[in-house]
Amino acid sequence: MNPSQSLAGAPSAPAKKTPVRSGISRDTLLVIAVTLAGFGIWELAVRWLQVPQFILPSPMAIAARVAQDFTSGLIFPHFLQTLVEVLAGFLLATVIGVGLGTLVALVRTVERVVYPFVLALQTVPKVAVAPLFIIWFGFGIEPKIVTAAVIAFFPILVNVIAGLKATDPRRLLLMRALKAGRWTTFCKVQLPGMLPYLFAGLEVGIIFAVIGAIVGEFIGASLGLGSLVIQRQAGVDVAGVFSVLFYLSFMGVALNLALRWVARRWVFWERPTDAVSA
Amino acid sequence: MNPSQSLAGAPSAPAKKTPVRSGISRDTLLVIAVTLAGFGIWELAVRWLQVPQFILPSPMAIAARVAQDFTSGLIFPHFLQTLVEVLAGFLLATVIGVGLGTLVALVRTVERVVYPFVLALQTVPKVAVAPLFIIWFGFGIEPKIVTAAVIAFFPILVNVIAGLKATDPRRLLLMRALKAGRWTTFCKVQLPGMLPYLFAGLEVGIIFAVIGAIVGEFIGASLGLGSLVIQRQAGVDVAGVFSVLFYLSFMGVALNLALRWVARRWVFWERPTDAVSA
Amino acid sequence: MGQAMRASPPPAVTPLRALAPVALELKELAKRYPTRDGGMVQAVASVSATIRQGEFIAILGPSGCGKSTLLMMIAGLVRPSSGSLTFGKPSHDTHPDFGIVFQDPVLFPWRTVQANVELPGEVVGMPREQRARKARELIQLVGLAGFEQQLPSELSGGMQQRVAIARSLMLDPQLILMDEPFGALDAMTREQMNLEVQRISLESGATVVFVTHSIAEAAFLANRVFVMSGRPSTVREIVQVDIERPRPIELMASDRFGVYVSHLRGLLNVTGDAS
Amino acid sequence: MGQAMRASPPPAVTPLRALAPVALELKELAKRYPTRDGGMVQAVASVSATIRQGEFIAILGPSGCGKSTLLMMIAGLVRPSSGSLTFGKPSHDTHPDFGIVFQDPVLFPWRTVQANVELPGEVVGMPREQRARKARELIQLVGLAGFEQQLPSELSGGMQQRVAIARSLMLDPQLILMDEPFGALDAMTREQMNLEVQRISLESGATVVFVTHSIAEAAFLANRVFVMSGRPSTVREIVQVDIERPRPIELMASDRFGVYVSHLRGLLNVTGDAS
Amino acid sequence: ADKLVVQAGVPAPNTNAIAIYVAKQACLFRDEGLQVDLQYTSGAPLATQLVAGDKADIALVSYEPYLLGYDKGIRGKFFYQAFDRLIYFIGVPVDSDIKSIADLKGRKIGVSNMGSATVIVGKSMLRSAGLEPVDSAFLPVGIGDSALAALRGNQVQAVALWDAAFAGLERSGAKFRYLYHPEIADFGNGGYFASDKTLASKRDQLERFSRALAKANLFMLANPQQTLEMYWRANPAGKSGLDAASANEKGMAEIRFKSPYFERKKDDTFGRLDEVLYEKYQKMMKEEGSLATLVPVKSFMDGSLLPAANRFDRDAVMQKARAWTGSEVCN
Ligand SMILES: Nc1ncnc2c1ncn2[C@@H]1O[C@H](COP(=O)(O)OP(=O)(O)OP(=O)(O)O)[C@@H](O)[C@H]1O
Ligand SMILES: Nc1ncnc2c1ncn2[C@@H]1O[C@H](COP(=O)(O)OP(=O)(O)OP(=O)(O)O)[C@@H](O)[C@H]1O
Ligand SMILES: Cc1ncc(C[n+]2csc(CCO)c2C)c(N)n1
Ligand SMILES: [Mg+2]
Ligand SMILES: [Mg+2]
Repeated sequence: MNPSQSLAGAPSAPAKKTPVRSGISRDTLLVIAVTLAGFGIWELAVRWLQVPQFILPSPMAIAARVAQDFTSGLIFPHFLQTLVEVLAGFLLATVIGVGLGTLVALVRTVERVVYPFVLALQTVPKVAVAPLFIIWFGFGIEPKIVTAAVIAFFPILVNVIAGLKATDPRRLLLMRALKAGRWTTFCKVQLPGMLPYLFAGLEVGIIFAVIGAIVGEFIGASLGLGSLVIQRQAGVDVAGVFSVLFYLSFMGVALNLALRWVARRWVFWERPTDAVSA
Repeated sequence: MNPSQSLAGAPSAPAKKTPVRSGISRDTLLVIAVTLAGFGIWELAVRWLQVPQFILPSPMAIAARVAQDFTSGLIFPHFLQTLVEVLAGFLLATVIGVGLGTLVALVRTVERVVYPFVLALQTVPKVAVAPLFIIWFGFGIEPKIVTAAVIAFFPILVNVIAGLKATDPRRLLLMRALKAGRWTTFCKVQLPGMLPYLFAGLEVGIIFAVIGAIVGEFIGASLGLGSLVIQRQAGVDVAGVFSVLFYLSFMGVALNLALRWVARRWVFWERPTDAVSA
Repeated sequence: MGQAMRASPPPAVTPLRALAPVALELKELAKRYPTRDGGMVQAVASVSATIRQGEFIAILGPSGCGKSTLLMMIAGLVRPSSGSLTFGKPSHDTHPDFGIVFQDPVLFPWRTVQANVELPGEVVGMPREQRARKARELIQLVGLAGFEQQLPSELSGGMQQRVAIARSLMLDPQLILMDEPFGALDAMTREQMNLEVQRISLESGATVVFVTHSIAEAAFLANRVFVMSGRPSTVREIVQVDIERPRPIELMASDRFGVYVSHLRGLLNVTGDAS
Repeated sequence: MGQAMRASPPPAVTPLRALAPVALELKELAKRYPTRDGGMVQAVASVSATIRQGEFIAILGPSGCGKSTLLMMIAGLVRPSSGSLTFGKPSHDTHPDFGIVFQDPVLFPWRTVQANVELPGEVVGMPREQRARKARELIQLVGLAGFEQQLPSELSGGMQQRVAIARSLMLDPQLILMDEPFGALDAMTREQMNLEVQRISLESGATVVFVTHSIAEAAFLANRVFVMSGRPSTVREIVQVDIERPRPIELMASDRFGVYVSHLRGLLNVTGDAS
Repeated sequence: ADKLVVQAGVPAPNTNAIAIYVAKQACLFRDEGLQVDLQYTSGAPLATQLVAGDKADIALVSYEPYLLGYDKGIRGKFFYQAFDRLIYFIGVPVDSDIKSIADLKGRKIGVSNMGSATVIVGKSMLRSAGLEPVDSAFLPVGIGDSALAALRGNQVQAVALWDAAFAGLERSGAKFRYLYHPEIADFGNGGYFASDKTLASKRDQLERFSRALAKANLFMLANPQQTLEMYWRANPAGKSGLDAASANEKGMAEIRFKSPYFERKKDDTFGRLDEVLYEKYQKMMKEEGSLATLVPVKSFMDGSLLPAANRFDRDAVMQKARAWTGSEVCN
């Protein structure tokens, strides 16, 4: 068998990214085009198939509500409330996730003893333990922050653990050779090394913090996008619900993009260089 | 300054894991001890502080319900139903997460065009769109599977993307040198290389699939642990709710452990060898 | 050649070059890398050369001068900033089949030694049996028999590099590119590997481009030695080694060989014998 | 010494060894690695040696024979399976300060060249200014001035290894362990680095254990050369190089030096001159 | 002012708590020397639990959680009935051929979920018409749009929900014919609840609270338009998405839908607790197998505050209500 023959038909090298500069405008255009096309099809489908508004409102109807919620100013206090809950919850989740994840990854006993409990707690639906949350954390913003944190911290934790375990052992050897303390080793080797994992976890975490805040508001709130969803749902105001969902998505995407921007700056060394991607 | 002096007080090398064999029994004992201690404190606290059973039942009361749910056989059909939903949802999430993640990571246009939509959809609270799922997917098991899948797929997606982007570029070079096709490169380099990330994502995903199935059942189901929670909550049967939560946690922990067992066998090459950990 | 020479230059005629068809033509190849601060590093300034089929080219030059970059451009793995590169059959604008050994082993940690060596065979769809046999032969060749089922992490540095060498020979390539393949090997193993590479290149008629830091190795193996200047690098001089191949290892002790080594050493500013 | 020798053995007296206090004592050190299939690989069989302060020890041996393992045991980074290891001052059972160069560069990809070299200084809390100055000096020493702000991924293989060498010298260690540090360097740079290491070891009085595959390099640098057998390895012979240090690079061309090289070459079964 | 915390059995502002909004904004609580905080919970069971555990003073909830929780230790009493009729009933599309409960034979009834009290009431209704009350007659379809979709897709031919849920469906344009329980449809199964401890220690405050509620009821009857304005102020989301005219129309419809109570019983005692129907109701629940032990009426209701709560100048309140412009509101 002649390998060159078998190779002849093989496709060429794996696709490589085009430089960022030339990419932005084309891709942005594409996003816009896809979005418009999607909404167009949706609009037409809703009209032609006469889908009732309560099953799926038309994009136009939703857009109108989105605009109205904006101009009437109604959305802002709700948006702000939820945003505060999300950010506080995310911060808490990050601190706990990184802290606990580090302990779990570095101390075997903690892993074996604590991790099963973390897991067990994780599967518990937060709405089911709402009474405890309310009793422990009151009726203010706290239980919402806690719900957000509890839901967001798990993906962060898991990624921190995975990232720390993937540390190149030779780098640890070097630190041992330098008689570096545990803490120094952690700061200088393991922490930077796990950043790619950590950011993957944070990216999920921030999105889950949004969901968590909403779930927290479902337990009972008079302010916040989640409470608005409930009120509008009760009124079968589906276009209204979609308008809130739009603002929620906006929040999630914006926070996620901000995070990815930070990630790109902090994990700069993982960007493929020209040498390999040319 | 004499570096040897500064080094003198530094703690010794980072902790290394003790061999697995000797670890199991001690740690298992510790887990049991911690569990018993925790439940003991809980039991005493509930008694001394006279926390009413309908707010926080005592561990004994919960244990009795857990046993009763088991011996009466009542729990099994619900458990099985939820398990099926979780597994099906998780499977779907894995397929979508890996498939879409691969596209996003390997095709820049997909990343720029599809990812924002994925993000936008992800922040939407499932409880808010679950009614739509019911409308779209019927009143059977399908909307629960979809809810589970939709919640579980995101951490998987994000980890797949992160894992693929962290591929060692020199390995890609090698495959280019071999004129390997995209698919071959993916299967032989990127897929195995991303496994540590993938499993971190799956570990989160399986837990979220449990949550998703429950959320799906909350909206309307006559069978399943989530529907049992709702029924018992309506009856202010708090010990009963905790009993269901126990079975839910059991399911989550068991599935997660199974997954980690698989991970250890599949990602064998990341286990630190004696050479570096001695 | 403004360089003062320490030994008389070698004769100027080359039977092989005149006869064989062109395998590879480099025309003013250059490479600039963008740096993080927005600047540019000129790694390779301008390299032109004609390489004929079956030729064994060694590349010598100071560390960081752009040897790996040049090799990667030939492999088509780094896009030249300017200049052109054409292969023997002009109708094909794709690269020919080639085997490559990078400066690092670049093994797959999840594959055993055997599976790592088999990889190229898998990629081109070689039948399982044939591939396994061939891989075992190559593993034997590089002196790793008995280690087939080990993982790369269980091997020493030199052993890993030998796995990479075995892998590069898996497809009997017509073009072999090697970047300091024997740098991590002890003298004896290195000698054996030199003889093997010489044998393979002659038997298969493959063209070989071989980066090395060992002056003696370059002179022993190559038809022509490209001596590169410091960065931004050009080929400062091409030294033709007009000794018939295969060359026996004893050749190294001969005066005839010593002339080439001294000449190269002079070009590279090497005083002693430590290489 | 059942080995046929090609050159006469060197004289047997060593002024340095007799005078200096013991730095390091190895007693029947051995290492077995567990393999994945439940078996064991005996990497190092039994090594005993006494190393005195200020001594320069070179280790030569076939690839995979256990040189890196031995070095790692000395560094305290691999636990011996049996045998013992004691350091000069018996009161300390911790390891002394040492600098180490691994077989791979093991750099931190998120740190610039400067920051990589500064790392040991950071770890021991050296003041910022002093650390930066020292790092710049060392970067200059290894010939990388101008590359301070590059990331490791922007360097060639040899340049990365030089960063690792600079880093190992950051703390003026009393014990320097080097695993094939110059394997990726060209002959000229290697010569320069050899002279630098010799200068540093003599000036600081540091003990050096130096793994290399270059017979000439070992003979040029070392007070004693440990020649190891194949796996499971023992020290087959210790060759003492009784030439006063510092040694000029021209020494390599001398007959006096050639005797040692030939002897070592014989021990290692090397025929030619390709190392 | 004395502070009272009221725990609503709903997760967000809604018409259930309209009397509280009115009593607050029309300064009726202030006039009684009270400062009332309204908090929301995911549902009536949670609100009941919290108040029985003295984590809040008063719960505004339906009766079922208390009854079902009694044998789990829930104690306390309802002291003011807030609903005027059974909030659970069955709706069929107006053009449906189902005209009576008996016509439900062989049909599927949608419920929000299988834990809902609507299942209990629905079964009882089936039984009353001689039909077999099997679980399989019910299908969980959620509320709102998914319930509508189930009806439209003919997965169910009827839905058993509660008043506010139907109000929501009607607001979206659906039209229903309603079928009520033949015996207990007049039982107002929801009210204000406090623990025995609170009833003893804050008796005076609860009395003033009840009086403010009674005044609020009268106020709502006298000025529905301002009632709607107050509701919207408490729940701005309640009117969004519509132009002013249609918002008003739909809002008034909802107020009316929610408050026939006040119209029918304007001459009666506000907050009257109905002991006779209560006995019937819990018997029904026991019959359907959801209630293990009957709860004696004395353990359930405490009507002793009502006489004092109804002692106030009705004309003055009517006048205040009619003159109310909303230019100044209490918080
Ligand atoms: N982690 C490990 N697990 C199992 N075997 C190992 C491991 N590390 C090394 N070995 C084995 O130990 C032996 C010695 O390895 P070592 O790295 O010490 O060799 P070396 O002399 O440094 O070789 P080289 O010159 O190629 O670097 C090798 O045969 C190798 O297969
Ligand atoms: N990705 C990169 N980004 C920026 N500069 C780079 C990159 N890769 C290489 N360089 C620069 O290009 C020059 C040549 O590098 P190359 O790896 O080709 O050298 P080399 O001759 O192979 O050296 P060595 O003998 O040390 O391996 C070096 O100065 C290096 O700094
Ligand atoms: C004061 C009060 N207002 C509304 C409801 C609404 N409701 C009636 S049944 C049900 C679902 C569970 O059965 C809900 C939310 C209530 N219970 N209590
Ligand atoms: Mg190179
Ligand atoms: Mg080694």
